[in-house]
Amino acid sequence: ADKVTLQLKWVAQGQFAGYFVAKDKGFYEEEGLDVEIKPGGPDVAPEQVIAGGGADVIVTWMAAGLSARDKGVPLVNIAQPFAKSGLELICPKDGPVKTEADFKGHTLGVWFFGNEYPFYAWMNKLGLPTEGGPDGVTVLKQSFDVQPLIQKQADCISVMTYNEYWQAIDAGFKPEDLVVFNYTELGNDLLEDGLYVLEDKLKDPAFEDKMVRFVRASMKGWHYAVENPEEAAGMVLDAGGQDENHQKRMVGEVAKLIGDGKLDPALYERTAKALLDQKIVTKEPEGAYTTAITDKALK
Amino acid sequence: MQPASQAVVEAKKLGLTFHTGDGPVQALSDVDLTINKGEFVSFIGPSGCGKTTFLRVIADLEKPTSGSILINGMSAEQARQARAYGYVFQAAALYPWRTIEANVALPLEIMGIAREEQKARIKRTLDLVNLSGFEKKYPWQLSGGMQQRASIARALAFDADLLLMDEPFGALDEIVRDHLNEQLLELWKQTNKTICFVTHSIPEAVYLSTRIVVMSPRPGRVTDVIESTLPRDRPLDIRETPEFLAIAARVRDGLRAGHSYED
Amino acid sequence: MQPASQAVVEAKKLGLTFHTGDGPVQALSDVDLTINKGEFVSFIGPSGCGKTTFLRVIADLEKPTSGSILINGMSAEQARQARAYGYVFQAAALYPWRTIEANVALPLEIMGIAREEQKARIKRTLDLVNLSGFEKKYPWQLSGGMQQRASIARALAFDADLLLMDEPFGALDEIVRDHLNEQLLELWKQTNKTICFVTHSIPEAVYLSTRIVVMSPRPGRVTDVIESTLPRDRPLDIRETPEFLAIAARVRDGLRAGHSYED
Amino acid sequence: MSRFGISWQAGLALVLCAMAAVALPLAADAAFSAGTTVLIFALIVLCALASMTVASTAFAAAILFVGAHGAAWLLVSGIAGHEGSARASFFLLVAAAWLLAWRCVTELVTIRPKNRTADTMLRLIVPTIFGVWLLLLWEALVRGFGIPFVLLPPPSTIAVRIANSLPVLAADVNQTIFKAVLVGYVLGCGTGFAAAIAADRFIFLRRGLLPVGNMAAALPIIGVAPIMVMWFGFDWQSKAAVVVIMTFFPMLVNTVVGLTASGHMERDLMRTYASGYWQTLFKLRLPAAMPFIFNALKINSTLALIGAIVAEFFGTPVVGMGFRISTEVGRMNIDMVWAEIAVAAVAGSVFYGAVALVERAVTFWHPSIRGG
Amino acid sequence: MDRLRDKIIPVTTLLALLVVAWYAFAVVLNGPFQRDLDRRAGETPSYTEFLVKTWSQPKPTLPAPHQVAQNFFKTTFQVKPWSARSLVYHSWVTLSATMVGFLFGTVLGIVIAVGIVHFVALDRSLMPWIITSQTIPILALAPMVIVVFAAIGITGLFPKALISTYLSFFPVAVGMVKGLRSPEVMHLDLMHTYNASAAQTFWKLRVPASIPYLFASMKVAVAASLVGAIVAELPTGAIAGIGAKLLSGSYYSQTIEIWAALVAGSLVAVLLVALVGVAGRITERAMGGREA
Ligand SMILES: Nc1ncnc2c1ncn2[C@@H]1O[C@H](COP(=O)(O)OP(=O)(O)OP(=O)(O)O)[C@@H](O)[C@H]1O
Ligand SMILES: Nc1ncnc2c1ncn2[C@@H]1O[C@H](COP(=O)(O)OP(=O)(O)OP(=O)(O)O)[C@@H](O)[C@H]1O
Ligand SMILES: Cc1ncc(C[n+]2csc(CCO)c2C)c(N)n1
Ligand SMILES: [Mg+2]
Ligand SMILES: [Mg+2]
Repeated sequence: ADKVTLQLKWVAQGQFAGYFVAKDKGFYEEEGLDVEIKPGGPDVAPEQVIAGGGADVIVTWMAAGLSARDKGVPLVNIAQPFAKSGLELICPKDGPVKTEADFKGHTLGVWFFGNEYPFYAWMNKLGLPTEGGPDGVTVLKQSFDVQPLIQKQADCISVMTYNEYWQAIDAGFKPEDLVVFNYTELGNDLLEDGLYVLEDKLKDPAFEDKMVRFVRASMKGWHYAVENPEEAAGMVLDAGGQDENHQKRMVGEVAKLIGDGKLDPALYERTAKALLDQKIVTKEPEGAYTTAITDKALK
Repeated sequence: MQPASQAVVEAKKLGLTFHTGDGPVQALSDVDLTINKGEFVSFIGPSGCGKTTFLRVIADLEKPTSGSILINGMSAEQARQARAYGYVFQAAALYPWRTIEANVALPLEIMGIAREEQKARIKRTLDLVNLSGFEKKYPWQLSGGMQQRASIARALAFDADLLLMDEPFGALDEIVRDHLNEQLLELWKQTNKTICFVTHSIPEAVYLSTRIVVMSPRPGRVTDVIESTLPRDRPLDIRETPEFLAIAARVRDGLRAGHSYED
Repeated sequence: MQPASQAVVEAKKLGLTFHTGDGPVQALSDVDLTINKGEFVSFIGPSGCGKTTFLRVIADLEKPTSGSILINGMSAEQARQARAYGYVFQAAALYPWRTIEANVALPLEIMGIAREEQKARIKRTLDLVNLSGFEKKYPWQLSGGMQQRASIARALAFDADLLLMDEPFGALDEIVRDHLNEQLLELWKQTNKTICFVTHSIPEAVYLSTRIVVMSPRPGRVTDVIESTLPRDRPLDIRETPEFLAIAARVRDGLRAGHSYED
Repeated sequence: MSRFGISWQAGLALVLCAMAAVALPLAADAAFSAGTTVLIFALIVLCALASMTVASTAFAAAILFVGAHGAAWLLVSGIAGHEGSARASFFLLVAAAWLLAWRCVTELVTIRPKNRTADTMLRLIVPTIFGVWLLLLWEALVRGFGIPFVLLPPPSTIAVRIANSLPVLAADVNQTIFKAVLVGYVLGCGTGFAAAIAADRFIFLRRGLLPVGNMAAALPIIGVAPIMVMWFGFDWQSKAAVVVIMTFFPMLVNTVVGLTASGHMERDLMRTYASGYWQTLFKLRLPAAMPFIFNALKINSTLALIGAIVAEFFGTPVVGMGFRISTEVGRMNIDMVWAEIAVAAVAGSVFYGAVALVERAVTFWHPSIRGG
Repeated sequence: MDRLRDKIIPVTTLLALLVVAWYAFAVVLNGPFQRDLDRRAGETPSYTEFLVKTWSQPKPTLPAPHQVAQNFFKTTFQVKPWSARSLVYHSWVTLSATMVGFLFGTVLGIVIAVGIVHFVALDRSLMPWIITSQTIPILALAPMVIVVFAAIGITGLFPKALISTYLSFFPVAVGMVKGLRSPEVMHLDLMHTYNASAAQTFWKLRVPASIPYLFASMKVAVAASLVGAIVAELPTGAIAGIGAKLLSGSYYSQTIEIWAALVAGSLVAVLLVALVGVAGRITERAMGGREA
């Protein structure tokens, strides 16, 4: 079988259920692939791993992928399992922030490490400076959890619909206690989990073929996960995921974001433009995605 | 004052055994000795006979394993806490981070003596041991004899009624030694201190003491106590008198008896 | 062999100045001295006059700041590298983590002497200084005098032709001292070693030496060199002869001249 | 010192040069002109030969200095812009130049200048050469092998980044070092010291506190940091708290050991004065413990920096060295990451050096300072 | 029996005090959020009810000791020790990397110290860079190191041990440089008169004289090496080890699990430091040391 190494963006969790399902159910094997899934963690940059030769294909957010491409790692998007963004900003209802107009002068929790671009794009759109002060917002680099909300260190925090949102609920917030700003609903979403490979490797037909099979099996895994979230969560747990209830819920939520795997060029354009506007990338990215793989894989 | 009856050190059936890795060492056994106020007692004996150990017991640095010891009618510990004595160790034991001056000042600082008074005493005692000019030097910058003198100065600076001196003049040449012997006698006569003095020199013991305790090793014990018949006033040339030589001969005999290669 | 002309130590205009925080100290100045093979030279002088420093220069532990020194015709460093001498320090300098036995074994180990031979030598030298039975003790379990004897044993165990001894018998009583003096003389006569010997005892210096070097401090210098007219064979009672006393008197005069409180 | 000898470094450098000549060209593409190539060879060979025939050590060192660094400069600047094209010959020459620099340093340390300023200069120049070569080798290898800059950027781009980001770096240093590190270090060393004294004073505490102290020792920073953020907020106070925890234990252990370091006779002396606990402590046991205490202060000076930076990975305002490092890794600005690391390294070395200087002044009497 | 009086009673007393303080802290720290919760729920609990609530939140800011104890007990004794849910398993994973790293770190530290003490060139050129190396924030490097090793196929114990080594060699190097230079001048002079070789002086004098420094440094190093191993477990995907437990715990705000893992880590640390302490005492006794 052909070996493929997949580097995830984060630890083993429902967010990556499709890949674990494909491996567990033997979808990869059927395609003649031997796939190794490497979980990530805080401060593992998949872009760096692939540049160092530690992986054949990675899962990452498009903003991070394009910015890496701008820095000289020629990443190419070959598939986009997540059609929608799961990013939200939540604030307690009894706090000072109820609408976008209330942000001024308050503290907002944001994830960094390449996850901050959607937030800055949004603030850019609102014309709010992010250096603090009464006319801007104070940005707090948020930790892995919802503590800043509980501790009242921030007035609003970032959450994923499939993950931290539920932690807030677990912590005792009821949905009606929260004001939610959903990036997708506000039209601020940038593309999230996609599959990326190095451009020059893609020139090798054998590798391209391997990727076609990989994407095909992965999407099969995703569809299976969307239909059988409970079973998929079990596979995530087997792969090292923690907290059974939480994973089940996560797969269920993630299912709502999954598309057909093909990249929507319009969304791509919007993401690229937002990054250019903020000067996160210095030049218009070219050749940063290909539909060739998905075209062959998902006929 | 009743100088004859006031016991400063009273040892009764004193014994001390060290337990070492390869068996016990009887450093002192059955020592009975009373030292009265104003006496100058020398201890002499082959090396390893327990002289240092006896002084350390008086100073409450070592606990006897049998028998009892009283200092000024108190236990050794109480006496120590009352700062009843000054001790000159066999080695100089100066603190390397203090200058000579500061080393001499150490006991004075601890006893809370006023700074002015400290200065005066340091000057006086360093003069006495002929170390003026070396106040600002560190111990490792002095010769062996100078270090020993600094440690004597340190013990004298703090003016205790009982002086315990363990071979204080061992590393000094005859001339300095004679000089310091005279000084010490002078001090003793003027202040009526009680002095316990370990020495290896028979003439020194005879010249200085009112009583000479001869000890012998394995086990460490007192084999002879010799009362001096010399007057309190002793010019240096008393050492040539027949009386002096007679006492010295007796000490020498006692000492010889304690030596293993003599039996 | 030409014992008279074979210079073991040759110092020419030797000077040494220590630089300390509060100014330079001239420890040696203009020392001219030649010591021939088979001589027994004693150094005597007030404390701080540079005796130890001179021995340290011979041993290449201190570099002279002026003048020159040759040992066996070589530089001090080469002589040290040839292991030309054994050194007894003024303080015992025993390693606290080694037993007495192991301390004496130290130089033998370093010189790669066979284990059997080591054992024999340790036994012999510890017997010589009367420390048999204490082989397994650690230094801090010995009295001051015993430590000093252990350090003498250590220097004797390794059989160098030149012995540098810095007040080796300072902490020993008269009887042991006499005994060791005899032993040392015996050793010297039998082996034709050259011995440089620092002492504070005038009788000891006269009894042992073929030559006595009198030194004086500030700056440290040689003020007198006295040739002994005593025969090589010296029973202990030679110390009562007029010849002996005459030499001793001369040394005492030289010594007195170097003392500050005498001028 | 015997001169006119063949030093093995120079000899080996010549051998490497010969091998490099066989393995020409230097790079797969036209990175080096013929002239440059000849110049590099000439520099190495002539300087190696000259250094073996010159009489004075200082002169030989100077020649070697020029040869090694001239050649290295030409090599490194030649390969810039042609990353990944270097061939064996290139690396052989780098190695040869490095050997010359090594020889240069060995010559330099044997020089014993009489005047103080020359001595100080020399004491600075040796580690500098060593450091410069670390950077040169790094530059040559990264560029020579064409390692992607997002994995490891060459020092030159890091330097450029530092020069272009001074205000950001200054703000980060202010946040991390002047607030978190200094406060945490002082408090951590202080409490560690106080705990050691308490443990020394009360046997009960010694028996209880030391094991508990051991536990605190290994409270892993990533476990503690989020908790500290919860307790002390996300600003520098929580980072200082992490530094306190990290520096506490080394201080505790070293002080406890140091307090037993005074000699028996020295302590007996204090007993004869019936000196109280505190007097003995201040006049004897603390001075004797100083070498150990400084041991801890030195170890802690670097630990504090690591602690503060790492703690910033867990919630912080958007300033600080740790924040910048973790953020810029995510943005693939690895040169900025290394710029922060470089600044941290400089700050840490200065910190350590300051502590070492104080140590020399305080424990001047210790054999290790007096010259052992 | 003596041990009971000398060790166990003081330790338990102190721990008991700690636990009491811990409960108090739990109320203080969990209180505000509990009040928020009650307010949103419109409840007005009595004082004791409130206390009990702050001690039984599922994801408290500071878990109460009994919550941690329960979790610790469950994950230590009620699951098979080799299962991924067992703290024994995770502790062992971390412990093994720590020990390997500590061993290498100690050896490396000693080797560096020996070099620095014996070669002026090393003292002058290496020391500043060793110091610099320690100011590089390890967590910034750890992921890259792990990534680089993973890229060439080396995973598991070795890269983690490497990070441990990196953190632990420094205390040993600094302490041993001091220790190897600590022999008294006269003791060195003695060696000089024997014209002892550097190796002989080293083994017969410098090493014995440095022992107190060595063991003090090793205690610090073993703690540092544990921290290194745990830090190195973060970028490996939170699969095994105490670091992984901490990470996954903090990722899901499972404070109770974090604290249980912290307790496990602390126990490992106590064990290791105690081992070094015992080794130190044995060595001292073998060297004829006298009671302090
Ligand atoms: N390391 C040093 N630094 C500074 N001065 C020193 C040093 N060693 C010795 N001296 C000084 O040199 C002089 C000579 O010292 P030395 O030890 O040679 O005397 P000595 O004749 O052996 O005296 P003693 O009989 O007391 O041992 C003294 O004044 C001493 O203070
Ligand atoms: N701490 C100790 N542990 C074990 N044995 C000891 C200890 N201190 C002294 N001894 C032993 O006790 C005996 C008496 O020693 P002490 O020091 O009292 O002799 P001393 O009469 O002072 O001899 P010196 O004249 O040589 O100083 C010796 O045999 C010595 O070995
Ligand atoms: C340092 C850090 N970065 C990101 C997240 C949040 N997070 C978890 S999964 C995910 C989507 C990426 O696939 C994101 C943004 C965090 N908690 N901590
Ligand atoms: Mg004694
Ligand atoms: Mg001397």
